[in-house]
Amino acid sequence: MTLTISYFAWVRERMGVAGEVIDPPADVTTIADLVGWLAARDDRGALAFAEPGRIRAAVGGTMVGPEAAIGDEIALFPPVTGG
Amino acid sequence: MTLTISYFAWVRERMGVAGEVIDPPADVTTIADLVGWLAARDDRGALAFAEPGRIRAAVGGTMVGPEAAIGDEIALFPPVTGG
Amino acid sequence: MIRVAVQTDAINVAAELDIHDAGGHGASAIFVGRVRGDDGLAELFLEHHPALTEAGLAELAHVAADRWSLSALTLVHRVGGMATGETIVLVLASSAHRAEALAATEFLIDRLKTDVMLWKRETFADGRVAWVEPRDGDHGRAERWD
Amino acid sequence: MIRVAVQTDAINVAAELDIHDAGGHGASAIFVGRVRGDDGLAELFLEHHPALTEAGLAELAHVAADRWSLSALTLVHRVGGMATGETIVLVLASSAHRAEALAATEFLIDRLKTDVMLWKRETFADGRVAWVEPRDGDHGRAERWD
Repeated sequence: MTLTISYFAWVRERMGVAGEVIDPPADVTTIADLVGWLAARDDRGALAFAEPGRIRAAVGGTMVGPEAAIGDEIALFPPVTGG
Repeated sequence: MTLTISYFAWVRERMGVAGEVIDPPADVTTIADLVGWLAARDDRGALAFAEPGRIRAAVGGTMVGPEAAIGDEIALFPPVTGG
Repeated sequence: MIRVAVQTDAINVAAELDIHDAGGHGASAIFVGRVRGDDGLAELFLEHHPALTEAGLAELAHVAADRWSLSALTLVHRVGGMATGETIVLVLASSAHRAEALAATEFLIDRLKTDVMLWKRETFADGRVAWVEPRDGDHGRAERWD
Repeated sequence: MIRVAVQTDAINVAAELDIHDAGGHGASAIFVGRVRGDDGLAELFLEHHPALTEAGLAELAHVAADRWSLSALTLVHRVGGMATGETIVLVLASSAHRAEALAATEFLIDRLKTDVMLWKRETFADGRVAWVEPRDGDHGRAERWD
């Protein structure tokens, strides 16, 4: 499955890119799987996703939890701090 | 004891004056006594103070309850409705 | 900085905001109360006490400043006659923290309605004139702060 | 009338008030959040999502409009770089009744901090740069509305 991922704030900085198109293995089915896979993939992933509990996600524009299924358009980011 | 009384809102309208200087009998010692005495004094007092429970008072600039002692400067008025 | 005013002139909310805002506070909560014209009201008249109304507002302002950590507080109440849509009251509270600014504003607008010598008289388009009666809910809201 | 904006331009509170105020609402509650400079902050940068930030604000606005009886609602959030003292966020809620306007404003400012895709990055006078961490209290305040 080909995914378009975008990164924000310090996740973006640590990944070194604002987004990428990836094709993870078939056993990556949830956000938690994806975060784990990215953390194991390379050094920048290890840095960005060292603490999976601090990562938030949106799939197709909707905020979801770590057990949510992945989708075509995913955003990964730290807890929000607006207002 | 000579008192300066001022009236506000519908109490003022029913009394027909914004204030007066009065000299009530010696047994008028509290706000409740004063309101009762004014209600018995004449027709306009009977109209203004027909419902003593709806009358509020200030003595010397401080809001007080009906059992408070009278003082030189008294204001009598309906419940407030600002804001 | 506490500013309290009782005035017959129209309240200029933007100008009051400018004066209040000089310090660049972290959070400002503002309340604007206006004359509602939804039941045929033609004019609202606010009667006040020449001295005690402003003193009552100033006392409330100081109670709020003691209770919450505020960097600025503005309390302006209009008196006299006013048309529908005009501003009756403006409360402006600023703080480094939003919860303090919001709570102080709510406290002030609630207590204004029960603790300050002000009386509203309504004149309707059909000529009827009536003094406004306090609403039951107002005392309940005001007592939450005791 | 609901108005939601995400903008890099400075927020003009007085102008927003004018737009919002056209109807002459009974009660308006307003919240203004500004950049605080009290610990050596030189610049605040707000990162946002090009589509989802505004969508998140619009969703919050509609939740508030469903929950309270509002005659108008304005929600403006600044993004990009801003200096101390500048306005980050403006919430304006109007209603015939003060309790509705105040509650909606408080709800919106609380939920803005936890539900909308916005990230604050601070640059200090000494050159240090840090992403802001959410404060524990923010989630508690946001959850009061669940």
